[in-house]
Amino acid sequence: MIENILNIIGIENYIFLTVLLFCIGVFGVLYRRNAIIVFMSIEIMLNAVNLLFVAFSTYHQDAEGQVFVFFSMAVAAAEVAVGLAILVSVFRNLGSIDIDNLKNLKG
Amino acid sequence: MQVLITIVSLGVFCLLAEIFNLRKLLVPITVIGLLAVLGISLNLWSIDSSIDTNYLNMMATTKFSSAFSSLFIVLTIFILLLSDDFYKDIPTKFSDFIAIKIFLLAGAVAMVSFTNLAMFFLGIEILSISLYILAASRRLDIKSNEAGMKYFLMGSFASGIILFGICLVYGATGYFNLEEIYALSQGIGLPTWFPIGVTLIVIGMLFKIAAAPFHFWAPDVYEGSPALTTAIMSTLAKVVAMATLYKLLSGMTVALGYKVELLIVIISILSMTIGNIMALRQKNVKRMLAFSGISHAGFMLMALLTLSTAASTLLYYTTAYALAGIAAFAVIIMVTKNKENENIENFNGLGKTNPLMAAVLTASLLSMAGIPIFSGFFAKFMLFSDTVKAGFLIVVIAGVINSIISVGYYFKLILAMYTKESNEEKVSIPFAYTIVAIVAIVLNIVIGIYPSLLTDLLV
Amino acid sequence: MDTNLALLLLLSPFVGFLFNIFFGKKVSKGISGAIGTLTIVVSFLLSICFFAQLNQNGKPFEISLFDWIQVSNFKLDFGILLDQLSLLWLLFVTGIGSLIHLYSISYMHDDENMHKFFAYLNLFVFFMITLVVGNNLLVMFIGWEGVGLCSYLLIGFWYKNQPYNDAAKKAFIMNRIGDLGFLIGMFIIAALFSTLNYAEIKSAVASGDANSALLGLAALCLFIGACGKSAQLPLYTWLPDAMAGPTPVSALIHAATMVTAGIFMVTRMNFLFDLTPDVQNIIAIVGAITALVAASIGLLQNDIKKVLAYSTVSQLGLMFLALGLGAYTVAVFHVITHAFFKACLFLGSGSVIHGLHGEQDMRKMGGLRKAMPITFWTMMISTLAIAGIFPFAGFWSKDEILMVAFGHNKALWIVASIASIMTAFYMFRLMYLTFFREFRGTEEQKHHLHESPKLITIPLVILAVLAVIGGAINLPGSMWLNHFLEPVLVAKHEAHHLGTQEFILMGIALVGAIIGIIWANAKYIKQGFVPKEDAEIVGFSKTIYNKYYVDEFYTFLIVKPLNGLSNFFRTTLEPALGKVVYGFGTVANGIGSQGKKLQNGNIGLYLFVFVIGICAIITYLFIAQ
Amino acid sequence: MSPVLITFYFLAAFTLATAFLTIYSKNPIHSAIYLVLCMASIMGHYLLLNAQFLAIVQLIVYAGAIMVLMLFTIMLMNLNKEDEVHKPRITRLGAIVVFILMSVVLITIFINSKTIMGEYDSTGEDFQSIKVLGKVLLNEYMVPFEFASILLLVAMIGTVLLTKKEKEQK
Amino acid sequence: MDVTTLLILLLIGAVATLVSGDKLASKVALLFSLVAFGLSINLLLQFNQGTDIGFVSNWIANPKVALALKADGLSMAMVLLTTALTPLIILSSFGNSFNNSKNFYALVLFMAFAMAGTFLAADGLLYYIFWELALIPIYFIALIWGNGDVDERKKAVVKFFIYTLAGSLFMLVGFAYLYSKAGSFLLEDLYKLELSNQEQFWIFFAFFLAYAIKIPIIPFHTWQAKVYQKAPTVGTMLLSGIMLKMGLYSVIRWQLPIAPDAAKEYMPILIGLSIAGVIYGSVVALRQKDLKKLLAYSSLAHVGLIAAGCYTLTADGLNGAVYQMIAHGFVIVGLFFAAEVIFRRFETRKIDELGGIRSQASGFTSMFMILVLASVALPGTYNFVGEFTVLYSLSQVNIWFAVIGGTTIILGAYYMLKMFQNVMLGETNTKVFADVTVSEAIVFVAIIGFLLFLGLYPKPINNLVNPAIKEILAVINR
Repeated sequence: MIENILNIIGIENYIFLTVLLFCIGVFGVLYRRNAIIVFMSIEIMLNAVNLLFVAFSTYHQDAEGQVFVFFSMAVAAAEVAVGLAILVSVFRNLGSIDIDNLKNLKG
Repeated sequence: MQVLITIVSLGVFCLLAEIFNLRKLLVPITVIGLLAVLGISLNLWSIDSSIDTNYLNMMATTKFSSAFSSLFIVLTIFILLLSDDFYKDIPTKFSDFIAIKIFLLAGAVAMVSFTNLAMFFLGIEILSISLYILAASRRLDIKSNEAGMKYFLMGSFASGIILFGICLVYGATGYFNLEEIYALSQGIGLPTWFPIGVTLIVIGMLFKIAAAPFHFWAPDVYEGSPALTTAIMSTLAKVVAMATLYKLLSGMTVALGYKVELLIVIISILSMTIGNIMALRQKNVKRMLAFSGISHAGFMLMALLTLSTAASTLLYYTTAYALAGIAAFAVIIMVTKNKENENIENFNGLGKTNPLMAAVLTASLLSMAGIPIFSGFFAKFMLFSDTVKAGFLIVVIAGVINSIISVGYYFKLILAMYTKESNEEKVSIPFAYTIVAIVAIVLNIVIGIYPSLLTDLLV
Repeated sequence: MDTNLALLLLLSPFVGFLFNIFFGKKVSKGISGAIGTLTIVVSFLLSICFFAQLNQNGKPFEISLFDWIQVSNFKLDFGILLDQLSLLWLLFVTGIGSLIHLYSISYMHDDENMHKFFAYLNLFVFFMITLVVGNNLLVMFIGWEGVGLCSYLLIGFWYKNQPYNDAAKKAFIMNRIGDLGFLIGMFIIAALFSTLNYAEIKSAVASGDANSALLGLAALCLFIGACGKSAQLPLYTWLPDAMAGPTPVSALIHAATMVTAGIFMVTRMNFLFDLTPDVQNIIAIVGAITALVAASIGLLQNDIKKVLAYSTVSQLGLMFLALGLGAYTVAVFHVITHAFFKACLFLGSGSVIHGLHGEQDMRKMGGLRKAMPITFWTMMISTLAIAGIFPFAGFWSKDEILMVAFGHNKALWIVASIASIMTAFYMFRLMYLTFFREFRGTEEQKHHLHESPKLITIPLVILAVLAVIGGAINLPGSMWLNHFLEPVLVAKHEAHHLGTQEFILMGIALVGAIIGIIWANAKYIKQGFVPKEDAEIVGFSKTIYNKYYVDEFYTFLIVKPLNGLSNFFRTTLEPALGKVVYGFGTVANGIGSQGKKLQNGNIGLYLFVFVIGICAIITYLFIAQ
Repeated sequence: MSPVLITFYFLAAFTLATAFLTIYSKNPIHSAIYLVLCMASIMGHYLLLNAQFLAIVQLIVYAGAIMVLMLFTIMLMNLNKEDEVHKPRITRLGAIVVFILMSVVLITIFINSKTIMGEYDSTGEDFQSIKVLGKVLLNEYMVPFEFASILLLVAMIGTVLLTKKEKEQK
Repeated sequence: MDVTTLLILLLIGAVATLVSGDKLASKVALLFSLVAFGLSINLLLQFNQGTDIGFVSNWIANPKVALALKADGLSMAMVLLTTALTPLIILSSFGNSFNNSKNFYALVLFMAFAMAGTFLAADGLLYYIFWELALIPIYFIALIWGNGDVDERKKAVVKFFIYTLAGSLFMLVGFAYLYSKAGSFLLEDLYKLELSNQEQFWIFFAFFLAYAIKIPIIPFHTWQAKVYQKAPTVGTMLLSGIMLKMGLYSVIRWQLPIAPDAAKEYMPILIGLSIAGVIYGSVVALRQKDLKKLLAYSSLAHVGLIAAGCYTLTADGLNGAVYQMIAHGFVIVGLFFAAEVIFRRFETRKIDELGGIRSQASGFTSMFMILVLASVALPGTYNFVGEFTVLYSLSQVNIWFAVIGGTTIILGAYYMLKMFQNVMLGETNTKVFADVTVSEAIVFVAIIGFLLFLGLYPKPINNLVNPAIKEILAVINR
């Protein structure tokens, strides 16, 4: 019988890791103005959550968490595809992907 | 589930139709299809709250889900009817647009009938991604691009938050199934992760319904998106998100704590106030309606204060709001079709050049403002009444004050229509716009006169 | 039958009014005037009938026509009461009314709106009858306000002249001040006794359990009403201005009938006033002061009608003096005699004005005695009457008042006597300036001087005759009036025994009058004094000539502040209040404008707020306790 | 300290560092590469947790698909320069503050939340082999699985829609 | 037959007018309003015979709202006021021509429908709906067919709408609260409620806001003058003649019986405020330069007095208030019509620019004069009956209220006569003023005839109103 790995690492460690990673993602979203980096930051956030899903899956000894990660990845892929499509059309029109330049709509 | 399958197959049919060059017949066929779906949905009425085991605990047909699904279907039918003319100048992409809208509906239906958070998450993502696409769909228009970009960035950020929330809920309970979660939430000993998770999901949903302080995206996106997309966002998407939020909260918690209620009160008041006050100074009608939508989100949030009993009130409010919104947007799209922007000046003299459309727009604005006999009045009143009963007088007073403010900007538009001189010729209106506008507003008035049509459904 | 007759008596003038207002324009002026006059004559004849009937059986005639106003604690019907007091009034109102109507046919013949004149005049008589015959205070109030309305209409009859309209308006408004008093008085009475019917109030008062303070207040309020209608201090200023109306109007309304309504009311409510001695004192004092003040103003007026107007005010003051002293019959007596001679004087002055084509300034008259003998003689008789020369009517009535005053309070007597002397003076001043010495008007006027037509002189003669013999109704010996009025009065007024004191007082009064006359004679005949031009008047005379600046005082004290307040409200407060309301909108809009800056289109900011929001919510929910 | 724990800490440090560098690098290409490393380290975590299937999928989907797509886009737009203007200092400061704030808040609540310390259950059942996952995915989660295909379909249509040129009608 | 027939008829009338086309619209509207008037007379006869002409039916199950229409004497009186004035108002507009007249007259009839509904509703929410519904037509009537500068008009009308809506929304909250207590909106259920003092205060206050703005009581009146001035005369008549009475009626029907203790407690303040309105309105009217504005302020003064009567909580006060409502409804319509008649001929409402009309139009002058006199409550007109009763009730509360309130008869006379003098009298005007036309004369004569008849014989109204007031008083003093 395999010992639950969480007995060694501890679920809280995963949580802290996830939180930090998530926060780094958030930080990236706020910090950078290059849209593609912002996308990457969002990917980091999603990955962080995915990691936690797996950790929880182990914690509960339950497969559903991992299945969910699967969906989450699908979503991430779809988002990136659409996001990049939007990005490309923005780039075509604006010649830049600096999100701070997107200020036509305001007020 | 049948509903979902039928909708999805309808969407796939749209994609195929392109191949067979059925573009002309596309809208009629899909509309007929959706009417059929509506029939199915209504037919499923009798099946209540019995989880559809055939579908593996993923979806359940309840009165709640059927009612809201039917509403979404009706709204989509309206949107589709408007699409025919709206996308006239880009025929090659026509079927894609229709398909996306139908898939969007599928996502919406999933969101109100899920029993598993996976379905919820996928549903909301389908809805969101469809909207990102639609928002950015006018690819040469820089505003549309910007709107799409903004919506996408913030939307996926919110998705991340929701996902985190789901994860924490899972971590606390070990289930994605709503029933199980609900059962567990009644007991004690759940880790704090659970409320944190629920909170994060709720925050994500608050973003979707554009409640303050998560509302900033809405005006920009509404303004930049093509008008029809704005119509979808402000009616369908908002209603879906609100219904889902209600379902989530009522499905995952037994009772809200005092603190949470206070929080809802604050957010509700904040949304109403910000929405209305900001709307006062807007020149762009879409933007104005975006802020108006924010304030309506605030109103709808009141329903969460009477979580256990508010389903029918919420249904009524969302229906009233969405129908009025559709009617208004039908007119707005028609008026601003060949204009550069949607500024209020474009509506000058509409009362003379096109009294019927002006009347419809007026009626829908009055409904949103909550003037009786339009259903908006009953919607607000029921909310107020329930909320007063629950003892949250302060929200109601804030709501009343906000209703007053809201009249200020709704009437700006009405004034423009009736007191300003038009500077252009009378233009012929495509039949579809007239039909949609009139049917929507008539439905609005009908449920205003017979509120029992809706209010008794979910008791 | 009596009911129908009573209704006919009441409505006959009204029929005249309706005829003249609707058809007056279509028929000739003569017919219009004739109908107007006839309807009054009918009323007069009916009044005589009723009078005779009353004399026969001594029973007042009272009927209720229909229910009228109903409030919680009582119900009022529209009722008619024909008793001694009302019939007395009816007789002289309709009698003099008929004469004046007759007179007007000729006097107003040149006016294009003669039918309206008659219509208004008829309406006036109708309301006056209503005032008199009502069986409760509220019906009296209808008449009360109605005659005020007619007064308004008739003063402003020549509506193209705005000062005349101002005078009309002033009359109406000042009357309304009094009317408010009347109303309040009624309210108190109604609250106290749950009725406004005279008979019922009388019996309720007699039972004597009413709060005397409230009763006093009610009496005082009623008296304020009387002040307004009967032109007593401080509400008298409208009456001189009311002379803007055609002269027959001045004669009928502003001398003989309407202005005596206050006396009628007080007499009607004598049982009330008897219980409130304080109010009676006030009435007496007000009356005396009014008599003196008005008389003193009359001394220096140059407008022939103004002199008469002040004389009227002064005489009314004397009547109130009598009322205040509880001598109701005396007051009534003076009302009647005064009606005769004052109507005659006004009509005479009208005749003069008619003869001079509208000239009213006595400085431009003189020497008319020869040109207008009938007018002169009738006016002379009336002047003698008003001056209180034996044996004319005025002597008897005025003497009674002086005697009563003497009996109660010497000071009042002195004041009244001085007023009488002044009366004699200014009346003779009027006569001298108008009829004696040479004519001072233009040549053209002089050329056209003529005696007035018959229709004018006949009423003059009749009235003059009455002015001579009118005193007979209450000669100290017979005291017919006293006996006649006994049933309506509660406190019996003791008839004077003609003793030494009385004869001495009579003598003093007579001497006083003669002094006045001699004084006038000395000044205007002997010295040939003609009043100066307005600008040349200086000193105290100027103050008197300008009526003690009372009008200016009122303007300064009430009208100006009111207008100022109105302007302040209109131009400052209203917009300010409006701004407060708009203020909410402005503030909201202002916040909206500021908010627009926050919504600056920057995704970074939006996300920033988003994250802050999340942190805040989580902190609030899970960290903050 | 057990090797597992050491591995975990190492991996965690590596993950955080690469994530941070992803954001911090000025050159988008560098960012992308750091991100790939970050993904890889997360794959390491999955392996550590014995989630073999996910580890593979992670590698294929993220490192293989998503990152390639991104890199492709970066190249397409010729963004491999360090030409990005920094946000205003106040914004960056704000971002840092928010970062710290959020981390502190979240960590605080998770410290506060009573996690189950000590023994974790181990049923011993196989719950995460590909076989089991496949069963769960295609039995219980069949509907979401199919639904995910709709999601991808939508994304596909959308991408086409957004990038395809319209034929000029005028 | 019950009262629904009347409401339906008015509604059908509105629709029929809408479809009848611009040419026929006015006639169709007049026809329907006359039929409605006849019908209401018929209803009155039935009512007097003791037939129950009320109507109750369920409408909405949740919240429990009933289509309850109650017809007691008070309601009948107000409905009669509405149906009697509507034809007159429509007839009065025959001298004007409106663009899109079908819409215009349809709105007028619709408004009559809503107002009649307000007077009849015996269910709180139904009442509220009618109350709000009445607001919409007048908004458009004033906005679209009004006169004067568009921007200013817009400002005034929007302010009016928002302001009145603001007030009534608080009333709605009040109703929501009452509903949560009573579980029903039915009048009788609300009457049965035992509310604590504090609750009563809040309810009273919420209702007060709605009514004070509608009536209006100072300082909530700021919308009034401008709207009266800017609205077309028909709109002004509807507003001043009937719509203001909605507020006063509601005080009697809803506010006082539901929160009687609060009404009793704050009686001096309420009466004081109302009477302050009397003085204030009168004083402001003194120096008004615009004829319609002057009438607006006179209306402010008069309704102040009526409101004071209502708040005395005495039978006399309430009865008098109803009498005065009816009287004021007629007289103010007449006066505004007179202003309109002048405007039709001289194209101005500036008092300074008028004058000298009397010599040209004696018929008009007489009628105007009578209306002015009625407005200053000359005995013999119905206004006197009302004013007398109200002032009497005030004197029962406190004699000083009667004295101060009574100054209206002085100030009223002052500004009305001044206005009359400046408008009608003086040297003959250089411009030609044709005397009234037949349709104009009909309106005037009807109004005057009504006022004079009731002034001398007010019994029919007394008999109609008094029992209803008695019932309401019984509820107030429960």
